[in-house]
Formats: sequence, structure tokens, C-alpha cells
Amino acid sequence: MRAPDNPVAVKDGVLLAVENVSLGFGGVKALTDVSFDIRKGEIRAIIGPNGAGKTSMLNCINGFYYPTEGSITFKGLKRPKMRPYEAARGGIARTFQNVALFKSMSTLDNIMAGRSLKMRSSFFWQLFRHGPAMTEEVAHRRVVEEIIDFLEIQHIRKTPVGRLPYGLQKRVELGRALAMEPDLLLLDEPMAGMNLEEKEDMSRFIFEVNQQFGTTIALIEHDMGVVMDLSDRVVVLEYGQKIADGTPDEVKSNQRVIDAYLGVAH
Amino acid sequence: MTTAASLRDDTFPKLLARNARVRPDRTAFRHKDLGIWQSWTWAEVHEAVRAYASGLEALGLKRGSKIAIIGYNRPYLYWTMIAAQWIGAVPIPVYADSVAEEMAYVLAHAEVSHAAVQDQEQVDKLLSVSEQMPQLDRILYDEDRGLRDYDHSRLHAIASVIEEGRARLGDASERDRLEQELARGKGSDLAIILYTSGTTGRPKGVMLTFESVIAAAEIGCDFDKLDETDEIIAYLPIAWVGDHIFSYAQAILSGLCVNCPESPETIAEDRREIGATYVFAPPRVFESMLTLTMVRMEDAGALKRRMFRFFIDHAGKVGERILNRQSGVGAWDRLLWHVGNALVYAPLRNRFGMTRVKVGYTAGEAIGPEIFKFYRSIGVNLKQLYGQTEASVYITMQPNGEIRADTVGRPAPRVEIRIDENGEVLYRSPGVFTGYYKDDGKTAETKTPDGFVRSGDAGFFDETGHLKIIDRAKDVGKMRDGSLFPPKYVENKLKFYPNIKEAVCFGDGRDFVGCFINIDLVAVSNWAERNGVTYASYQELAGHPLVYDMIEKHVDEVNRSLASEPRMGGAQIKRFLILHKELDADDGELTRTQKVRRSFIAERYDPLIQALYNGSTEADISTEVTFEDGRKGVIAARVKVKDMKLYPIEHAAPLPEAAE
Amino acid sequence: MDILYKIFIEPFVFMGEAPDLLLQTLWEGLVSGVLYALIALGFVLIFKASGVFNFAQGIMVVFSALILVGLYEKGVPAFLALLLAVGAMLLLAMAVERVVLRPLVNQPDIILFMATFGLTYFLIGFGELIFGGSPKEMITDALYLPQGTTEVDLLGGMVRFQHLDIAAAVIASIMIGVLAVFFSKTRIGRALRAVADSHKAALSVGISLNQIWVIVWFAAGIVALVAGIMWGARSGVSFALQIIALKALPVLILGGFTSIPGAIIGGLIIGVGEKLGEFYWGPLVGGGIETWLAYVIALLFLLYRPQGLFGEKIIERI
Amino acid sequence: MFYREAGQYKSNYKADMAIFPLREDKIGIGVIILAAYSLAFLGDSFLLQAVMIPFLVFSLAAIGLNILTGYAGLLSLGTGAFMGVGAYACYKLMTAFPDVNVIVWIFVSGFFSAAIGALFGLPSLRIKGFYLAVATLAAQFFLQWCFIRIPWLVNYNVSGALDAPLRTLFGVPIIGATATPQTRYLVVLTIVVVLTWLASNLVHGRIGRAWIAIRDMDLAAELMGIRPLQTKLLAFAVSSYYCGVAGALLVFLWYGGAEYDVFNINQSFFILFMVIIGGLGSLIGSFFGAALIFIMPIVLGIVLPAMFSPFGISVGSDTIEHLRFMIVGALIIFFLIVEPHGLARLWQIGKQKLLVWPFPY
Amino acid sequence: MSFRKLSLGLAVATLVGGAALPAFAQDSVYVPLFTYRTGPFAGSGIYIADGMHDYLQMLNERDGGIGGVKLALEECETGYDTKKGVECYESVKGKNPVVVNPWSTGITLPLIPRASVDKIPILSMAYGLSASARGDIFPWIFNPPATYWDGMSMIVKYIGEKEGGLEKLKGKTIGFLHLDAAFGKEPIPLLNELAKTYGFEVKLYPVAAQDMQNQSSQWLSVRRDRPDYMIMWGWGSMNGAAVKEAVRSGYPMDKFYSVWWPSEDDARAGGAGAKGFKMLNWHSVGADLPALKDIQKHVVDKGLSKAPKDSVGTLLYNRGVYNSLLIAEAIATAQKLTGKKVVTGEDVRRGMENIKLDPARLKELGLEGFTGGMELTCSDHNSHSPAFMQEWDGTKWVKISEPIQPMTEQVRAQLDAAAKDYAEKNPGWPKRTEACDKAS
Repeated sequence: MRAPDNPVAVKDGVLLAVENVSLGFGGVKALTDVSFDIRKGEIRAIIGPNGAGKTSMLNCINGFYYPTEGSITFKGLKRPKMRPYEAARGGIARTFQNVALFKSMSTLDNIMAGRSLKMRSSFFWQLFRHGPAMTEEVAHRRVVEEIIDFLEIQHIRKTPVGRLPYGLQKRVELGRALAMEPDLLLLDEPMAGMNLEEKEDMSRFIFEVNQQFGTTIALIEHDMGVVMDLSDRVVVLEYGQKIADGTPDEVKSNQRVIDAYLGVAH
Repeated sequence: MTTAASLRDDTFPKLLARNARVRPDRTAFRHKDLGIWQSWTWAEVHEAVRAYASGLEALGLKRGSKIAIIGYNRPYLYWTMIAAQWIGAVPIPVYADSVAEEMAYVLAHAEVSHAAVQDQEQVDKLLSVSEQMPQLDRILYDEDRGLRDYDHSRLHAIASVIEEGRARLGDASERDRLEQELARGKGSDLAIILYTSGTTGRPKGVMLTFESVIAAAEIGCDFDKLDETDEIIAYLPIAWVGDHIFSYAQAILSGLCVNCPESPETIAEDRREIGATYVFAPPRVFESMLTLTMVRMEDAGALKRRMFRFFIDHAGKVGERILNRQSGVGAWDRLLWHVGNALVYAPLRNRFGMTRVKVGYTAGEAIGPEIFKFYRSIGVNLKQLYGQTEASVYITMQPNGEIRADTVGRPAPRVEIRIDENGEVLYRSPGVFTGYYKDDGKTAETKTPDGFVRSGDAGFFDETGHLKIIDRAKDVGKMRDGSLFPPKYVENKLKFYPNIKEAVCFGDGRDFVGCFINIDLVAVSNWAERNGVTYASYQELAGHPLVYDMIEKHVDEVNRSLASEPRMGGAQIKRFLILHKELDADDGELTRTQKVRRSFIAERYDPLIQALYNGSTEADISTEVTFEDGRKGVIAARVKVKDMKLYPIEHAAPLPEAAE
Repeated sequence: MDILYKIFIEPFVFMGEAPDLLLQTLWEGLVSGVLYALIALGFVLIFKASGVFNFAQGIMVVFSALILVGLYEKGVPAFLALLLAVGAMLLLAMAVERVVLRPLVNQPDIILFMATFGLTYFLIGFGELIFGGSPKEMITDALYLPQGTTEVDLLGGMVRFQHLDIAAAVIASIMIGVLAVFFSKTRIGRALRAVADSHKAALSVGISLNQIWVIVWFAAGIVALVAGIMWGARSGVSFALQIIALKALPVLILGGFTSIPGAIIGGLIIGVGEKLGEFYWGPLVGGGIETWLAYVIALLFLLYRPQGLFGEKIIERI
Repeated sequence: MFYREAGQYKSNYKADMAIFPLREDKIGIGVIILAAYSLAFLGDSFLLQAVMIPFLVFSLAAIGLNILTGYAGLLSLGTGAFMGVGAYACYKLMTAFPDVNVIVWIFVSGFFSAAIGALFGLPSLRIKGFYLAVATLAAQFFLQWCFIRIPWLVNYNVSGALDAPLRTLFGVPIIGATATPQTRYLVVLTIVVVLTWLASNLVHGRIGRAWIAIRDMDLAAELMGIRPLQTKLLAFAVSSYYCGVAGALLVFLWYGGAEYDVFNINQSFFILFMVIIGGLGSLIGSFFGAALIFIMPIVLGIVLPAMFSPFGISVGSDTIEHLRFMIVGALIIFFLIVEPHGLARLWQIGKQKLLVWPFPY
Repeated sequence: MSFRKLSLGLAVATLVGGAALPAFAQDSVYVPLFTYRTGPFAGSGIYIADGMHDYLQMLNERDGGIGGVKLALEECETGYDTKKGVECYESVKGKNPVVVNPWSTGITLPLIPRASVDKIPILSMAYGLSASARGDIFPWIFNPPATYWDGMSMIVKYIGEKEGGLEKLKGKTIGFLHLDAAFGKEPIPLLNELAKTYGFEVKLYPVAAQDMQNQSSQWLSVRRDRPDYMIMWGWGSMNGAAVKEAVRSGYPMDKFYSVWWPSEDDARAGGAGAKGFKMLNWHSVGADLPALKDIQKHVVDKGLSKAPKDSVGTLLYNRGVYNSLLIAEAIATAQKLTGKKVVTGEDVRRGMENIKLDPARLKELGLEGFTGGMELTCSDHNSHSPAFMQEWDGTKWVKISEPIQPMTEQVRAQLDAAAKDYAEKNPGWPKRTEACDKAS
């Protein structure tokens, strides 16, 4: 895997800026006037109680929802309305709260599907599964194998993901996102429902992804320990509004955050 | 062919060069990596190894210095051995699963200056004990993952070392120099030091010369006619002599292809994919494969189960004779066997990954006769051999047509054997070691002045001239009434039952034999399921009265069999108990090669031993255990003790005299 | 230009010129619409409560009507035959629940859809085996269905109102009213509504899912019987009639698969729309556009509102 | 049981990604194809003309629908019409350009149905599931209406039907009355084999993955950079291509002339049956489905009278037909209950069983 | 369900089926009857099937077959479905059928090119491809006794006569309610031609197959256009539904004409209001003729027929009888021509070409007055026989006219154009090589 190149943002520069974003579903406001930024190369955590609008935020970032107000600037480009596949093209990948794998495909094919964007061989050669199509397939298979190796999921390479335990599915999903070689990786509760050992593995992978490939990561997570360990900066949402933003330590000592978290049992 | 060639090519690097000449395009190594079998031909290996040797030199590895090799079976690690040998350094393979402390001892003892390791895990281990090994200068690694941010001043990727070497080899003079280095090596040089785990005490470094390793490898190659078309799967620890001989020495000698599995979890699958022609596995592998087979077949439909039973039984009747090409098998039986072959045996062999097996070996421990016969009856040419690190493996082997489950065969070619008065087996062969590294005392203890080596095992030749090993010589004890007590022999008999995973017997200097038994979780839980036994934990299952009843039956059968054998009748088991936890290498109860550490166990479970011999029907025990993640905890249990009925002794014949 | 005139002006001019015909067309459309709605209603009932897209609704219409007529032909009094036909639909509902739905519970929608195809085939074969393939006349008189025609002098022309059509509209309205009351006022009805929302909720009402299936299929069977009588009275009872069930499909997508009012309104829109279309615009292309006009109307509508007229808005979550 | 996968290792990705990585499967496919070809010389004309040719034609159509419904998850009830487009296009082409070999036109005609299919696939971006299915009915009825209403399509034939003028390949008649069942069969078989091979290539590559991704989890697929509209339209186009070619084969190599009615809604349902019973998302399933749905009634038509005759009961052809309907209906339900994933799943399980034989799992 | 069991079952089934294929003795003539007792058109199909079967069965019972050779009868159910029809054809082909009557235009079309190859004559009685009336081009296809063009010309002629002469049709409007399929559309060119000639206007009301029972739109349009006459080309349940709708919408029934396919049931569907509905026919209705009585006696009463007792003599039953009469005549003629008893398809083709039904022969057959004379020749495979008009009196059909001669010229023109067209569109259509038995 190559480290993603990034023509616009400079090091430590802002990769993604969320400015005054609001989102409403016919009367219900999911997000209200939220602003924050994600800098290149950092691990940015978005935390908050259930229903705080965290997933909606991610959905806005990768174009699944359009903010009703405000703007999102990615790599220095403001995008008013961007379809999810355009976001993907732009270099945003993500995983989902409830694993959204392609259930009938094998681990290998799932991650291969993550390479879709990079595959360009023509329909004609696809028909014959020969020439450029095969060359391309093999080349991407190599990359995918490296991801498989990286995530230590060799033994489930050809298993249909539907049959995998939850923890492994999450890992495959991360692999699929990695296959896109994203500049920005959005992780929606990557450790939900995992046991201690699986969480440790996942934390390690996230950390290594960030370290080894320099991928910028934005993650939503409930496990405070993980968040505090892993992230460089944390933004805290509550009822769709930002209540705190800063380093883990800063956030930890923020009174509003403490109130919000004490108010909600976890 | 090999003999003639070896006159000239007396070291492995030279043999490698010969392979690159003679069979440059045949595949030498395969490694399942990134989903496929990455392959290297002999020519490629030769080129890489030469570059590697040059690179190693650049890193300061000199003639006579030692390089530790730690990790699972990986081409790079095998190449490290040849590359080191190329420039006259001595490779020292170390068990990859040893804890850091054990490694530190070996590396310090061997005065290792370099270490080639597999991955971050091993690097971390070495770094954690680096202050105990001041001579360790450089660490080379195969897989770079996680090592990116490490201080690379003393850390090198093997690939980059090879690249470095390649660059150096661009220079013609360097090439010549390396050729000279190659030529400087000679057969009598120290080729390798293999540290034996040993059941007691610190590991000892067995020094083997090229001559002895090559000689031993030749014995095997000639015996089974191995050649370059053969395939072996390298999955046993590289520090173990068996792997060194089979996957290294014989591979290079005969040019066969070594296949390295992807990871320990995928061995079964990888083995099947490769379909090795030359297989080696310790008895427990065969045992667990058979157990799994039987367990799985229990879930098959009634018709299929009956068919399976029928044909397996039929194979039991005639299969071995057909394999041995013996006459006297009727046409009908033969036909039936072939039908069975199509329906059961061949598919089974296929599932085991043994379709192409030319010869398979099991050694290290006694194999259950039933298991042994099973594999042979379905057409797998399984053989036993008896060997030791000190002999470069081969001591006795089973020639075709003389394969029996209860003996380890005749002396291997070029091996002499004698049995001394206390029953210990002594051997002499071209493969024997030169001595223990930095331990002349031990060397003198083991090697007789006339070059025979004390095996430490007690055994005897039976009337057909086959050697029978009963136990470690020093373990064969005497009971208070003077009758012989070979604990291992008894234990093995117990362990042949799939439900019994491990047994530890006591009796030396005692009135009767008592025994700890470990149930096999897979087999017994399956049995439990079928018999409606419910349980919540291993402990509960182990203590279940029905389980006790079942094990009691096994023990009873063992007693009956012991009673019928010469000199063994006194070793019948009078009392036994089922241990509440599995014996575990992490708790020190087993060695890394999964052998029982009897005295340690005796100490640790003293209250249970008390109970065995003081007549009480149950005993309390609490033991500290180490969990998989390294945490420690305490398990406490109350264990029941059972009394057995003893059989009258049938034979009182003396031990037959040693034959040669 | 000419073509534009023909499409956009002429039909309306004609409507204005002959308002009696327009009225007649609307009436015919309404009557067909009511009858489409009756069939669509059967679909909706089943889809709402069990998520099954019941392709067999069409054959159920034929089957129930055949039982009625067949029994009558064997000499059973008409109203007893009617009762027996209702009973047969109950048996059918129970059989379907036991043989088809129960073993296929939790299967994907398309599998259940296919199973109702199988059911359709089975019922076709079974029905023909018992009643033979020849068409039968609906026993309109025996059931005291009105038959005459009233011609009303309206808007400068005679507009004809078939008594049967009036009866059909009335009976359909009564059916819908009864169903509405049933759903909102009775315990079982509430359970049915609950099951549409969540299967657990239904259990809490104390009715098992299996019973609910039987009930909805039975209800759909009765609706089918009514539809069968009405359609049969109009055009005879034959197996060709089951094709008409296809007409209910655009009604469904227009009204939404789960909405009873949707089925009614959708039925009326489709009925009126296709009659108007065929009558005023059909001649432009040689007629016969009725076969696809309904679908195209529905399709265009769907593009605007993918969940149908009364369907719940789909908010996609991830 | 027959598998000896031990020793069949893959040392490059190409081999590992082969559609049939195991030697035994390759041999099996080879044997099947060989058997299929040798049938041309062994089978009688009834078997070829009334069983094998239609079976292959329907298999091809089922593959087409399977690509759409099974792989891309888009339910369509317009298959019959798309087949019709292919047939009418082929007719126009081969009568307008009689000098070009008809085989070319058979393949080209698929492009017309592909275009029409893609056009009617446009709503699929907004409409899903049964709503889409009903929407495709619009295509079915509209196109069928066009077939009747546009006499140009049949070259103003008085009969309003398609006829099959004589066409040859290497001088041997393949279309028209004088084409023997053998030649027809061989042509159909070859076309089906080639197109199946191409389909198999497609579904195993990037495009197939995109389809399955859209089917399994369309939102995730979109967030993966897979463009839903293109992917779905491609599925419609490819699917319709297959259906179109199947339609052309159906009219010219099987019937040898047909009315518009051949492409009615029942044809669409018929193909859908095959796909569902055969197994969604499986090419081999399309063959199984076609075999079961098409051949089973034929077998029943032969078997049922035979079953009654020993008892001296003479049953009319109509009764047989009714029973046939009942049995087919019951069997559809039965198969759905036994294996909702279709015969392909049974096949897969069977293969898996053979692979792990003698073990049960 | 395991796969092995399944395939085993299928194999056994095929085996049993194969073994049980009826083996027809060498001394019989195999006559397959394609019938459609199921499906949407079963309403007409059942009567026809019974009529066809019973007449031939009667010959077997009464006379021991034809010319002493038993007829081996076998029904094949088509369900009026082209697919099944073609399947039926393939399944009977191997058993040496002497004639095939597909009973569906859709099935006929694919069989036309095959007939000459398989040497099986096709009898598509007054349906199928009209151009096949040209025996010189379609030696193997027969479609007596009249084409749809003949039928249309007869209806128009009749209407014209009612009006007091064809020229009186000027300015009138004739509505044409037809099944929206090749069958229904076939007469349109002729109708247009006649409209041009006689100055009347034509309004088309197509009815789609799936909307046969839902004709309210068409009849609304009829109300709008108020055509002076309605002519119907319908099939199956379309006829009944049309009669109903006509009654519903108050169309004067005495101005409602149909080609020869409606049945009593269809007319009855309109109830009392259907009185006055007229249709063409070319054979009598009723069971009074000796041959029909024989059917009653030898077949129906013996329980050898599936037909209910009262169906003998109904319109479509007799239509079936007529069909079988042609088959029987063809076989008999073939026997006479060849001198063989067991004739083949090729012989029967010759027989067909030499059928001559005149009153004397009909009397001989016990069917005096059943139908008008009819004669097929080498070049004329249709005979373009006249038909008469009959009217529904509320309970039964009543013959109300003498045989009407078709407008031969106009029909001939259509026919020649169609035949030419067919030949043009099918280059390489084989030239007739079959010899003619008599000059024509």
C-alpha cells in the first residue's frame, strides 16, 4: 500500500473542515451549527451520547446526507452536494456502525470490491477475463493480499463474510475501507460489540494504519479508554451540537462533557 | 547419485550451488504468502543466498561466529542458515515459542552475535532481554510489519540485507571472494548447533558437522529414494533436528521442494494444498487427525457411517497386506479394498493431504498401534523411526515390508547399535554429533570412548531383530517389589485411547502404580454430547462420574494388556485420577515439544500423589495457572481417585538379550 | 404541430363537446377502478400483515368465484353456496399458512413471492381439474344482484348506469367500510395493524403470528370472492380472469403496498386514468394502449414518489 | 469423493482466481460440454428439438435475468419483452442485410435489447424491490404492444408474425425449415456455451463484484465508489443482451417463426421461475432452473399417463395438463421450502459434500 | 432432498415414460389431435376437442376406422400456448402422424416451414396463415374451407345486401372489434380495401389478449363513434365478454356481426339482450344428422367421450366434427389414390388435395346438409367456400341466410399479395416439387 498523496493540504494542514453544519429531517434537527476540522494525519475522535448526531455527521461528510446548512470543505474544496461515490473518489472511506459488508461475498471479494475505484479495465476485457482485466485483477489482488496480511485474516480469506463472527467482520470491513487507500478514513464505532482482545487488536490496527500509511482517521467510539488512548483530538457532540473540542485531556476535564456523560449511562 | 556428488560437495552451500547447476529451474522453496504459493527455483535461491551471505558479511558475520535463527518455517530463515554456512558462520536455530528468558540463555550460551528472526514479536523478545546477551550485535527480520518505527541502527530487514549483498556482488572481486569463502568450507566443519530442549535442566547445544548431517541426510534419502520430485511441508520447529534433516539437509541434498505454510492456523489446509510426498509428523498429529475423523464421522448419516465402518474394518483386515504387496489376499478382498479405496480410503487420504505421500514418518514418541495400522491400512505408507538429535536423527528405521506398530525397526544403514547391561541403547553412526557446545563433561558422559552414544533410552531387540523402546533409561524405575516400572510405556498405552490426552504414571520405589490422566477435550466432549452428559467446564467434565467410568474401562484394558506382556505385569495401574486441568507447556508441565515433565508434575500435584498412595477417595488441589494472555490465576478442585482390579501376571520371561 | 394539437387540444375539445361521454367515461373508469381496487385490496391485506406479495390473489378471485358457481351448478342454493365458498377460502387460508407460509417464515420476500406463484399454478391446475376449463356464467340472478340499466338524460346525452356497476361500487364501499371498522375497532384488527409494525407487538395482543396469517389470508379470500362475483358478473367466470390481477399491480404501486386507502384511491386513479387515456388518446396510436397505460402512469408517478401515494416515506439509514 | 484437491496448489494469482480452480471441476465441465456436443449425434430429433434447444435457450434467458435479479438484485418482470426486442431486432437485421451472416446478427440483436433494457432500467435508481418489478411490467406491456402495433417490425408481414427465412452458416442451413435439429442444436449450444463463458467472466470480475455489492448493500457499495446508476444500468443492459439473444434463438432456431404472443408476460414469469428455482446469483443455477421448469413438465407429460395406464385408467390430456400444473406448482413450493436458495445451492452443497467426503462437513 | 435421489428419480421417470410411450400398431393410422382444454381459451377448445375426437372415435367404433384401418387417436394438450404446441408437434413427429391440426395460429406459424421437411401435412382449418391457401407455394398446408378474408368479404357483402346493395354502404361506419393479434388484424387490409371501394368508414377497436374480459374502453369508444355495424374477430372469452359489453352499452345487437368463432355460450353470456347477434358459419348446428347420431350412440353413450351429452351438436362441437370430417376424408381419399390401407403423411397430403365434398358424398357419410360443397385442389388449399349467416334467437343459433359467396376477386388479390410477400421474405422457400394428382 502506498501512502496517499495529497496535493492540496500541507502537513498538519486541515484536510477536512466542517463549518456551521446543520442537518434536519423534516422538523427533527440531527445537527445544529457544528464546526470542527480534521487535520491531515491525525486521529480525530467524535464522541457523544447516543443520538448525539455522530453518525449523521459522518453521513454528511461522505455525502450520504446533504447538510441543510453550512458547508464541508475537503482538501480545500468546498462541496455543496456530493454523492457518496464522489466522496469515495475524493478519498473518503468509511466503515459502519452495523457492519455493512457484502454478505454473500468472501472476505477476499469484499476487500476487492473496495478496490473498485482503482480498477479501470474495459468492459471488453472484463468479458474475456484476460489481458488488461486479468493483469489488473492480479495487481489488485496483491494489494488486497497485503491488507489481508496486515489485518491477519489469512485464514478467512475465502470464507463468505456472512459466516464470520462479528469481530472478524469488523476487521474485514476495515480492510475494505483500507483497500480504497483513502486520505480520510471514517470509522463508525469500530469496536462496538467486541471483546477485550478484539478491541485491543482493532486499536492496534487503527493505530498502525495511521502510523504506517499516514491515513487521517475520524472515528466514533463509545469506549472512552480507546478514544483517549488512540486519538489526537476529540470533538464532543450532544443533541446535535458541539459541546467540546480539543485534546483528550482537555476534553476529559471539560465540565459539559462530564455532565453529558454522567447524564447518560453507558 | 547423491553419494558420488557429496564427495565433492561436502557442505550445504556447495550442495546448493550444485542444485543451482544441476536443476536450476526446479522449485526449491515455496511459501504460502499473500494467498498464493510464492516459489523460488534453485537458481533463484542460490543467487539470493549468495547475495545474502555477502550482505551478512557486510553486517559483520564472520567465519566461526554464530547466528541465531528464530521463527516459524520461512524460506528466509532457511536461507539464513545456508548463507551463514556459506561464509563459515554457525547457524543456531531456536524454538520460536520459547519465552524471552529461554532464548536469552541459548543466545548467550552460544555467544550469538547475530540473530535472524521472523517478525516483530521475536524482535521484541530479543530486545527485552538484550542486556543478557551483550554479544548480540545485529538483529535481522523477515516481516517488517510494526517495525517501521524501531531504531534501525542494529535492526535490518533480511530483504534489504540481500539487496545490499546484491549490490556488493556487483563487484566481480566480491563474487570471487565469496566463491573462495564457499570453497573454504569443508565437511568436517561445524555445520550447526541444535539446542535440545531436554526434559530436565538447561538446553544443551548439540554440535553437528556437515559430514554428519549430510551423512544422516543421505541415509534417509537413500533409504526412501527421495529425489527432486518430492515435496515436503516444513512446519515443525526449525530448531528441532527432524526439521533440520528433512526440510533442510535432505531438501538440499536431494533437491526436493520445501513448502512453508502460511501460518500455524492454516497448516492443515496448506498441507492439503501442497499434497506433500514426504511427510513427517509426531504421533499426536496422526492421532488427532484420526480422532477428528472418527468424531466427524459420528455426525455422518447412518448409511455413510455404516459404509465407512465397513470399509475401514475391511482395510483393517487386508489393507496393510495390500500396501506391503504381500500375497495371500483373495481377489474378492482385493476388489473390495479397491472399492473402499474409491469410496473411503482415497478421499480420506485426500482430506488428510496425503494423496501423494510416498513415505510418511512418525517418531519422537510411540504411536498407538491402532492409529499406525489405520493409516497404513488406508494406503498411507507410514513408518516409524527412532532417532535423536545427537545422531542427526537416524538410529533405527523400518524397511519396506517389515513395518510394525510396536517396534521402531532395524538399525538404519551405517548405524551400529548395542544394548548395555542396564538395557540402555547405544549407537554409533556417521551422523553422530561431535559434542555438546561448551560442555565437555556432558559430552564425555554421553559419548563412549569407542564412539558410541548413549541414547538414554531403554530398549531391547525382539526376536525379529527389531528394536523396541520402552522408556527413558533413567525413567525406568523399580517398584518396591522389584518389578520393572517403565512409566512412559504404560502412559503410551493409555494415550492410545483417543479419550486420553495425557497420562502421568508413578510407581518408582512404590508399592503399586498410580496414574494421573488428562482427558482429551475434543474426543470426550463429543462423547459427552452423544451420551447426554452435560457439563459447564473442563473441570466439571473431567470430574464427571460417567467420564470416570469410561476412563476406568480404558485403564482396565491397559492393565490386561500389561499383564500379558513380558516383565510388564507388575506395572499395572492400581489407582488413577483424572486431572482437573489440562497439562500445559505454559505452566511448565510439558516441555515445548509437548513432553511430560514428570518430576515437575509430581511436585506441583503433590497432594494428589498423596491421595493416590494413602488410599483416600478424593483430594483437594489448587494450582496456579497461566492464561493465554499471560495473566495468572489459581484453579482449585476436588479430584476423585479410583481403584482398579489387577490381572494375574501371565509372563515371567526374562528380557531377551540384545541382538545386533 | 398537428400532432401536438391532437395530443393536447383535441381530446379536451371533445370532452367539452360531449360532456355526456366524458361523464360516461369517468363512470366506467370509476367502476373499473373500484373493481381494480377490490383486487388490490386483497394484495394489500396480505402484504401489510405478512410482507408477502401475493401473486395468487388473481387466481383466488377466479377460484372463489368458481367454487360459488360450481356449487350452484351442482344444485346447492345460491346463498349456501356463497357460505360454502367463504368456508373454502378459510380452508385455503389455513392450508396456505400451514403448507406455504409456516415453512417459509423468515425467507426473503422474493422467495415468498415465488411461493405464491407456485400456489397460483397449483390452484389453476386444481381449479381446472375440479371445475373444468370452460367459462361459467356468474349466478347474478340467484344472488339477487341487480341487472338492468338506467339511462339518465344528462349533459345533452344519455348516460347509462348499469345497476350491476352501481351495486359493485356500493358493495365495494361496504367492504372497505367493514374492513376499516374491522381494523380499527376489533381486537384482531388492531393485532393485524400491530403486526404490520412489529411482530412482537402482535404477540403482545395475544394472537399468534400464524393465526394472523390465517386471518389475513381469509380476509383476502373474502375480498377475492367479492371481486370474483363482481368481475364474473361483468365478464364471466373463467381462468382468463386471473390475468386481470395484473391490473391491480399498478394500482398497488400507485397506492403503496401497505395502504388500504391507497389501494382504493390508486384503483380509482388507474381506472379513470386508463379509460380516459384509451378513450381520448388511444385512437392516436391505434388504440389498445390500456394494457400499458396504467403501468406507465404508475411508473411516472413512482419516479416522483418512490414509496407510492400512501406508502411510508423511506428514510435510508446506515 | 471424486475430488483430489491435495496437491493442487496455486503459485500465482491467476491460477488462484480461476473460475474453476480445481482440476476435477475443470474435467467435469469439460465432460459436460463434451457430452452436450456429443448429444447432437446421439439424441433423436425430439430430444434435440423439443428438449435440448429450448432448454438451452431458456437457460440463456435465465442467465440474463439472473444477472439482473440474482447478481444485481433488481427484480424484473420484463424478461419476455426484452427477449422479444432481440428477436424482432434480429429479424429486422437479417432481412435488411441478408448477406451478413445471421450469427453476426444474432449477437448484434442483443445490443438492441441491451439498449432498450438500459432505458427501462433507468427508474431502478429510484425504485427498488417489488416497486421496480411492477415498473418493469410497464416495459413488458409497452414493448409487447409495440410488437403488435408496429408492422414495420415484421416487415409488414400479413400474418403479423416473425418467420424464419433460410439462412446458412458455411453453406449449412441453420435457420429455416431445412435446418436440421442437429445443426440448430449445435449452433444454439455453441452460442450458449460462449455466452455463458463470457457471463461467468463478467460476474467473477470487477463488474460482477460491483453488482453483488449493489445487491448486498447498495449504500455501502456507493460509499465504496461504485456508481449505482452505471452499475444498475449495466446490469440491465447485459441482462437484456442475454435475453435478447435468447429471444432471437427462441424464434429463429427453435420455433422457426412466432407471433408476438411468445413474448408475453407468462414468458417473463416462466424465466423468473427458472432463476428463482435454479438459484439467484448462480449461472449454473440458471441451467438447473431451466431444466427443472422446462423439462419437468415434459417429463411429467410423459410420466403421468404412464403412471395411470397400468391401472387401466385412461386420463385425458387435459387432466394430465391439470395435474401437471398442480405438480409444478406444488414442486415450486416444495423446492422453495427445501432450499430457498435454489437448486444451485443444492448443487453447491453436493459439491461441498463430495469435496469433504467421506466427512459430513 | 439430495441431488442423487432427485436425479435418480428423474432417470427412472424418463425410463418409465419412455417405455410407456404408446406403441402404435403397424396396421393403424396415427392421428394426433392438438387440443386446448385448458388455459384462457379452453371455453372454445373443449367443444372443438370433443367434436374432433368423437367423430374419429365414432369411425373407429362404427366402421373399424377408415377403409378398415383403425385410427390411433392421441390428444396433445397445447393450452393454446405456442411453446406447448411446438412441444406437442415434436413429440408426435416421431410417431408418423398423417396430419397435424394445430388449432392455434400461433402454433401453426412455426410449423409451416417444418411441414414440408417432416412430410406432415398441416390442417389449419380456417385459421393460420391465410396465404397458405396457395397450394402451389404451400403444398403441405391446408386451411379450408375459407380464409378470414373470405369471411370478412362475406360479412360485408351480407351487410351490403341488408342495406340494399353494397353501394349503399357509402357513408356508413363499420366498427371492427378484434383481438389485438395477428389473427384479429389479418382482415384489416381487406376491410380497408372494401371501405375504399364502397365508401364506408372503418373504425378499429383492438382488444389486447390480457384485456379480453375488460372491454369497457372499447365499448365506450363504440358509443362515441356510433358505428352503423360492428364486426367482431374474437377468440375465446373475448367473444362472450364482447357480447356482454355490447348488451351493457346498448349497442343494437342485430348490427353486431362476428366471424365464425363464437359459441352458444358466448352468445348466451349476453342474456336476453344478445338476441339478434349474428355470425358466419359454414356447417349446421344440431345433432340430427345420422353421423352425429352415430356419435351419440357409439361414442358418447358408451362413455368414450369426455363431452357432456348435450354438447353434441353445439356449434363448436360440430366445428370439431367438421375438422375431423376433413381428416377422415383426406385419409379415405389417400387410401383410394394410393391403394394402400395404412397411409402416410405424404399420402394424406395427396388425399387432402383431392378432397371433394359434394352433397352426394355428404349423404354417404351421413352428413347430408351438414355443410355446403367443398373441393380442394392442388393449387387451392382453401376452396374459399361460401358460408351462411346465423342469428342468435336468445337460446340457439338460427340459420338466416343462404350461403354467401366470398368476394373472390378481392380475396384473391389479398392472397396473391400475401403469398408473394411470403415468398419474397423467405428467399430460398422451396419450390413445390410434389406432383399434382389432377390438373388444376
